[in-house]
Amino acid sequence: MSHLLQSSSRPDVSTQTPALEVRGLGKSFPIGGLFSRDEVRALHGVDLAIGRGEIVALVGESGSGKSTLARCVARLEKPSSGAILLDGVDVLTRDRFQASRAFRSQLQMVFQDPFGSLNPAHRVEHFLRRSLAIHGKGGAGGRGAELETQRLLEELMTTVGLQADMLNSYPHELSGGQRQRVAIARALAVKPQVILADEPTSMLDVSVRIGVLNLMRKLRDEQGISMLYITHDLASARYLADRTAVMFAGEIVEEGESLDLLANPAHPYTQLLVSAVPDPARAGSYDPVRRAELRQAVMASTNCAFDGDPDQPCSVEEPVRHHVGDPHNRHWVRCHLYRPLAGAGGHALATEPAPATGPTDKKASA
Amino acid sequence: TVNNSGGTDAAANANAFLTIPREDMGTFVQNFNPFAPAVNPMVQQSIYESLLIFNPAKGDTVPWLATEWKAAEDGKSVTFTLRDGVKWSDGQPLVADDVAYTFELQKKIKGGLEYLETVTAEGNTVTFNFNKPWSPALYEVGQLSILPKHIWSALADPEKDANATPVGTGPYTEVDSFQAQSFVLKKNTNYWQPEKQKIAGIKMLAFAGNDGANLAAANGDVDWAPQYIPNIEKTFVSKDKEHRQYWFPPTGAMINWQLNTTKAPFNDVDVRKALSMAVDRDQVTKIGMSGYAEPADCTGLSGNYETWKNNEVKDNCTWTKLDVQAANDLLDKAGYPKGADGKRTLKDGKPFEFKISVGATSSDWLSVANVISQNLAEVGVTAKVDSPDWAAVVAGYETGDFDSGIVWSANDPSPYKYFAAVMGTSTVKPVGTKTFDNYHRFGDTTADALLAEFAAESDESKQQDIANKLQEEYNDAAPLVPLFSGPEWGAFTDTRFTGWPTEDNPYATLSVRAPTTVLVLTTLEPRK
Amino acid sequence: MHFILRRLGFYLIAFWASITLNFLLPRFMPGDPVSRMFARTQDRMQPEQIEALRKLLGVDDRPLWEQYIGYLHNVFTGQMGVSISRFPTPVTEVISSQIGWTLLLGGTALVIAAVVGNLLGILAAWRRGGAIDSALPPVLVFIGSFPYFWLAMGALYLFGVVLGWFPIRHAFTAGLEPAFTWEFIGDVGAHLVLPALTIVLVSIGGWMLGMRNTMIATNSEDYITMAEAKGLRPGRIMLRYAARNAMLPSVTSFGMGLGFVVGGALLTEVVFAYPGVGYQLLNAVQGLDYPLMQGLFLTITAAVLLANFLVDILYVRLDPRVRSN
Amino acid sequence: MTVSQVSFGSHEPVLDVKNLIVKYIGDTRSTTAVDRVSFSIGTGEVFGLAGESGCGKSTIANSIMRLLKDPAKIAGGSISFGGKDVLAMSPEELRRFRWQDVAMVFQSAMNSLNPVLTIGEQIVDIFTTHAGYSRKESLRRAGELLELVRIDPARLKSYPHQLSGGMRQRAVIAMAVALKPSLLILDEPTTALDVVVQQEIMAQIKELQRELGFSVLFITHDMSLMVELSHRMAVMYGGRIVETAKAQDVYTNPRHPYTQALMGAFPPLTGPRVPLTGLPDGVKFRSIPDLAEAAPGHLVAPFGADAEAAVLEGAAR
Amino acid sequence: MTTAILKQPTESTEPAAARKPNRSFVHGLITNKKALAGMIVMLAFIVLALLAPVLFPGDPSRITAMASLEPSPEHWLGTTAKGQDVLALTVHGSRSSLFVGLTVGFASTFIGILVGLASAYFGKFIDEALSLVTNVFLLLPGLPLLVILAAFLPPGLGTVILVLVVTGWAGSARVLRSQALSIRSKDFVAAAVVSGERAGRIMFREILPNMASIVMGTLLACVIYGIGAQAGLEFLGLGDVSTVSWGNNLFWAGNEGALLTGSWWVFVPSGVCIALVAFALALINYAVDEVTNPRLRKIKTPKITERSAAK
Ligand SMILES: Nc1ncnc2c1ncn2[C@@H]1O[C@H](COP(=O)(O)OP(=O)(O)OP(=O)(O)O)[C@@H](O)[C@H]1O
Ligand SMILES: Nc1ncnc2c1ncn2[C@@H]1O[C@H](COP(=O)(O)OP(=O)(O)OP(=O)(O)O)[C@@H](O)[C@H]1O
Ligand SMILES: [Mg+2]
Ligand SMILES: [Mg+2]
Ligand code: NI
Repeated sequence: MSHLLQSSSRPDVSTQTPALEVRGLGKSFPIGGLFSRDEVRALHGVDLAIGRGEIVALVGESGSGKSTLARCVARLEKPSSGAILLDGVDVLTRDRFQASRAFRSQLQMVFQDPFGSLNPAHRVEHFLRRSLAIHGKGGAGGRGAELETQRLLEELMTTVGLQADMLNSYPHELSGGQRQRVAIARALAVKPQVILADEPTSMLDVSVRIGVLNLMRKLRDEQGISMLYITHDLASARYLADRTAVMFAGEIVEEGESLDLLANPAHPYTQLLVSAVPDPARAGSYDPVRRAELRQAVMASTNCAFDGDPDQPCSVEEPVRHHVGDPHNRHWVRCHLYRPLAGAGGHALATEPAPATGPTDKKASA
Repeated sequence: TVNNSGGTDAAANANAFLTIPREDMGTFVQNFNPFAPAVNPMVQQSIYESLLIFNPAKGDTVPWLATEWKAAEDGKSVTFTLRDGVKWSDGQPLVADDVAYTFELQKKIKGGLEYLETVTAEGNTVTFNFNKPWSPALYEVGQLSILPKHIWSALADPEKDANATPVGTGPYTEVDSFQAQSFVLKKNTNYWQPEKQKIAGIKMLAFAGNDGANLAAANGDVDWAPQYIPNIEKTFVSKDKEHRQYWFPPTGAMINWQLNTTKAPFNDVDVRKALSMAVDRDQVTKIGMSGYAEPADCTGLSGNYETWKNNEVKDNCTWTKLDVQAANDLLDKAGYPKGADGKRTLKDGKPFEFKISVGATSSDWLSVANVISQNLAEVGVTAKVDSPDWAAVVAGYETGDFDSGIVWSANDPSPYKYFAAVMGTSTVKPVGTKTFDNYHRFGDTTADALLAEFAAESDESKQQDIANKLQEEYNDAAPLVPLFSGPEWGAFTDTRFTGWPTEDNPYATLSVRAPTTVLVLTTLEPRK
Repeated sequence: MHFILRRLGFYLIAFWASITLNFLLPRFMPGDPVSRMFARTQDRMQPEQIEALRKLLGVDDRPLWEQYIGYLHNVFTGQMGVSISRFPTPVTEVISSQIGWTLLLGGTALVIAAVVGNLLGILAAWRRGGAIDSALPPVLVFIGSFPYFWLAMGALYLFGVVLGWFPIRHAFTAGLEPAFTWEFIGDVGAHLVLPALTIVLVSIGGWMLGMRNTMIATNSEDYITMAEAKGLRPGRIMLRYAARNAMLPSVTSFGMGLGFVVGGALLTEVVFAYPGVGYQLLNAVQGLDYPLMQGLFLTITAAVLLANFLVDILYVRLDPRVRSN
Repeated sequence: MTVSQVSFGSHEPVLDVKNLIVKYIGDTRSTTAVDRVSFSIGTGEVFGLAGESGCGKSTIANSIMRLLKDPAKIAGGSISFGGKDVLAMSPEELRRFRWQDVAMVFQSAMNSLNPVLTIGEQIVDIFTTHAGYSRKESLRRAGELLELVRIDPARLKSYPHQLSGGMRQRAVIAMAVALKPSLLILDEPTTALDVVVQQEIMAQIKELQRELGFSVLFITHDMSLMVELSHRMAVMYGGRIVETAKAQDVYTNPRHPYTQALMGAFPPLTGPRVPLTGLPDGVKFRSIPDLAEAAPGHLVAPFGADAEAAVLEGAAR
Repeated sequence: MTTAILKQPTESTEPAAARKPNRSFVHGLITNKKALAGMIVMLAFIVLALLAPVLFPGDPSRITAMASLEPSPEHWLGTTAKGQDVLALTVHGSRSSLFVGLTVGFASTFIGILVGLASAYFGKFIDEALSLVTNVFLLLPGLPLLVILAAFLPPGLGTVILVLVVTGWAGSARVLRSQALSIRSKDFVAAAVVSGERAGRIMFREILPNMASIVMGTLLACVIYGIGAQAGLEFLGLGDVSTVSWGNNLFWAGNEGALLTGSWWVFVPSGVCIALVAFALALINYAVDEVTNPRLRKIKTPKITERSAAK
């Protein structure tokens, strides 16, 4: 009954326009008052592409800018710079001030907290109905419309593995997993091409997490929906995503096929993350001493291994991507440098004052 | 509470201060300048004195700083002879020049007195020269507070000086223990009639309203209560029947309900008379004024002018007596028919409706307006009481932008000003232009002639004849609706001081703001 | 520091807004002080006299913007002009002669109400369902439902007039010389009892319930449980851990209250003839005494802003969290 | 209870919980949050308690320290600590018992520190109350404690919000070991933290435990973490313990379907990708019977034979 | 398809949980003793106010009897110094007082909702501007401003209401804003945005329903404020003296020296009515607090029911 999970059903992404592409996305939050010029740089030059029917996981420590990226792409925040291409169309220039309904019907989002993302004042039916109504995906109008809508509602419920009679329930009557399924159904109602899922399982009871992940996979497989799966759980990223991108202090530092990336992490930060995942199967394999060293390396490295190399135009100012291993895996790492970015992120790693200079772990550099 | 010691201890009484509340000043500031817009209490009563004092309660005139006066035959001047031996409280003698200077200052600072051409001081006489025959001048100049030239001429800005330690001729001039909530005036050691300074001094208490002052009076904390006290028999007198008394002589101004005669239907004398007949003045005075006021009659004159009244007019009065039937008939006749709903309509078919404007703070007059409104409902006329702030009300009156209102009137020893303001054309201004006395904008040429005659006449009995004719004219024209003579509030307790004016001994009224107050101050003596 | 600067900026804007309002309000009113005075004294005056009076009092006929610039200039140079109803006393003098009493009355009442109310609130929340918690709140809320002035009048009549326990007017017995003697202070105290008591009675319920509710919320915070787990003594937990945190909202209300002390006791002052600025304001309004009214409003606003600013600073001391952001 | 308990270290249990029942009394109805729960912890042993959110783990922890607040009530059972009956202690005894004998690290360090007191003051509070040290002495010791968890003692003067989440949690751990208690309760001490920091904290706790030799009651729902750290563990469901055994045994051979679902929720980081199934949404176990021994030292609540099939069926829908 | 130990929750629908959250709020209010008492008192006053023209037809300020009569079977609450029936005045007074209170309450709350929602939803510049205005209004000394405003505008209920709303809205706006802000940051608002809802709909259909209890609390507090402040203004003679209301009754009582003459029956009823209404509203308000925040509820002595929860 058990079988290996394949990602072969995917079309070849490299030849097609990606479903979602993010180019050089930057975002700064002003902090302080009306008259303050200070800002926090939460995202900096993020490039990411998600092919059709592809699931990309975005992992990284807390505060590294994962949610900010999702919110910018969902146009809940206004990016400071960069472009968002949905199906090859630059949506930021198309609808300058506000996201259009067309955009909304192409891209949907599922939030982290299933308890917070469903308005407790409405019934389940309301959420789905509104989604259908706003985007005109309900019945075609006229007398049959209501019946058609009803049918669509029930179909949606079945798709996400809920019973149709739950349409009449209030969110507080549902369990966390059921709620998250409703949230997914709501996103599905508009038949989007891309779904952004921001830690959709982290608030769920452990026992039902895997079910939601399986549902997401099923949607990808059956409906060809592309997904950005944001998580800090490397194991689940590996379980679900075709590709995984690692985010660190507002930048994507490494990206590649999930299995390959987690098996051969190139960036010291990725290595640090991987080593920190508790896994009884590797019990005893991790070594706190080694991890502390890694941390130091990440914190302290100030120069680039390729700096000055004429073939590799990589420097502190201009980090570039380096391929890792077999090019077929599309596994690349950005210059390993840890460069503290104007207050953004990095706090988790800055818990202890690090020595100003430390040994650079050459082995770990890309 | 310290003053509540009862009236047996003669020694204590001899040292006690005559305690008087001031109900409309929540706090005092040490400013005894008589030119101040809101003059401190007792400035014009016990610190500065005037040449003569008119006592409306008896209708007589008491010589004060002047011993006698004489009007010129042509009515164009009057000469006062100053009393000998009067000294200022700093020991300097009062001289004629002081009087002349006072008037100079008065004209400069406050204006007015436009008829007064020159004031000449000569020995101990002062002569006032007018630019026209002007008999009403006597009381106006006679009752002005006289100031010491040697003090005031030294001031750069006399109207802005606080005059914190005043120098006057009055009986109690020495300011003592001045605080925001009270102050004391002690004896003037140079007073010209020291035998009459029988009390140790005067203590004024500040109150933020009638309530507090009344409470003090009821509690026996004050000797003299010159403010309106509701249900005085019960709240004040009954607490100490032996010692407490009140006396409300109707010597205040006539309180009128004035109708804007530039507007229809108030330009119709029949309407004015009919409305007047619809008003139940007994109810008005009983409810609005707790029964302490005297209803008006057709002479339009208040109790202040009792001696001037034309008895013939008064006895044959019709339109100031309540007569609903007559009022209805008159309105019907004048062409203001009653509709099926019992409401009258105007000639242009609009409902007979108007506003009565009264300042919001004058609660007694508001009650009056409410009673009038109720009375008018009986004859099918709708009157709505409108009570914005006084400033807004007066602004409306001044520019003629109002329907009707309840207004005081001039109150002088002579009725000249009263009639001039009520029916003289000189005081009428077109709507939109400000007027300061004839708000109802009624002018009558017959009255004009009579008024001119009156002003030129200095003989009292001839003045009386003219006044009679003015009253007849008033009775015919009904320029406004007289309501009642304003009472002069006053109550006292004689536990500590005796010699108060009463109805039987009306040597003064019980007012503390009138010129007669000094008469009381110089009469009272501690109870022995 | 950043926080304080931000607040300072806000207070400056608020101050500007309120002085502008203060400037505009009186000028939208029909009539002028002279006609008002005239109506109150029920006097007949000659037109020339009225004009002279207008000139004397400086009733302004300049265009509004010119007046506004002059006004701003005066505000910032501290010139509030001369009171009209108390002509020629300068406004500053009128205010300064009375503000002390207002501060005494309002301050005493506020401090008593806040301190006692908060203490009761702390105790009630600490002993949920105890005597204080179940009996006091309804009673205090009921008393607090009465209008200030009604209670004041009732207390005045009952304790002052009928029972004669307390003086019924003024800040001290007329004739007593203000001095730092026990006699005078005692006298002032006796005069303070009734007016302060009515304010305390009306406001204490709000303090108590506010404190009680925040304290209950605080009591279920994790750090309280942690403090209990640490085996600390209950008194210490109550004061250092629970009350110390729960008092923060109260501090803000206290700042508001402190500011409003200057103008707030108006009704009480009127009833008890207490010589304070509240009554003065009413008087100024009724006498259309613009300079005094503006001076008072300015003083009150400045006091409110200053008090709030001081509380902000205090807040920074009390709550380390606001220091950093 | 007839079930024999295996404990590490000494055979004398530090903590012995028997048939504990805790109820939350509601307005209309009451919930039994902990239902006849029994376990014991030996000296120096790390005992893990796993289970989903709301299954009663914190309630047990709070009952041990008698910290339960109002609607909660211990309705039955006994808790004995080193032979003393915790439930019978007087308030003063209880006050001394707390922190000296049993200390606790709460679920969220963010909220378990008083925001208006410095870290130093909060540590000093412990010493002055329990050990009767002077302020100066207490401060010195507080500094030592911070060093123990690798925080600069200068941080004593910091307020909680000035520290990062990890530092705060470490400060709380420092506080917990201040009086060298014999039992340390860790109620999900790292859920609010980053994986990396989480690892460091756990490593630190291990180190301290090795050094000071206290027993640990470790509560989490992260099975991987638990299996790594604890000697023995119990899995709770709906207020009941459904399975208890040595941690490795549970990991390699989970018996109860719920335990299996829990294990399945953590995909491995190595090896091939295998489809996993969790517990289907809304599937609930009811009337869980008492434990029975399935293997030596491995106790499982009996469940229906076709349970697994039902679980899978639920997932397939 | 299920065994004894595995059950689908749909088979065991719990009746308690099937309730709509808002309805359980209302239910909580109805079953709360404080709220019940408050609502009964309020209802009584509202009925009284509505029935006033029936109970006491005609103008209540009509002079109907001798002045200052003590309470008697003819005049249950005696008469004023003018001879008006105090009971009629009190009953009619409730109309104006309740009307002003309710209008002020609704208007201030409405403005508060608009400002609070707009502030919270749009954020950024709009929020800064609106908060600034709100805070400035909050800092303006209320009563002095009331006094000044009331004196400057033409008298009448309209003015009183306007003045009270001007000085009263800011408090409610601040409370509502902070609540709206916390709801704004909830994910369901973001979810609504993502699903393409328009601003107005999000503000009023998504955010507002979740503020029901705080809106209600604000409303009640505003009504209390309105009634009390109206009475204070009128007592100072700054209201519309020609209307009949509790504040004006007290103004006249003071004017006619009701306490001085010992006519307590003129002074007491209106004051007690104000207090009762304010108390009733305060009770409801506290009940609202208790219902939404169960921690504030009175602690009952625990009674263990053997009906343990069906897990
Ligand atoms: N509205 C905001 N204003 C200011 N700073 C913000 C704002 N939102 C996010 N940030 C900052 O941006 C950075 C990235 O935050 P973000 O929420 O995207 O992180 P994350 O990777 O999603 O973290 P987590 O795993 O905890 O969800 C953080 O440093 C955060 O402080
Ligand atoms: N104050 C309370 N009133 C009523 N029921 C409560 C209360 N606190 C907890 N409960 C109930 O008790 C049960 C156990 O709660 P507990 O906090 O012990 O769970 P937990 O296992 O610690 O969960 P988590 O992993 O989320 O911390 C839950 O079902 C909860 O609903
Ligand atoms: Mg996030
Ligand atoms: Mg817990
Ligand atoms: Ni590089």
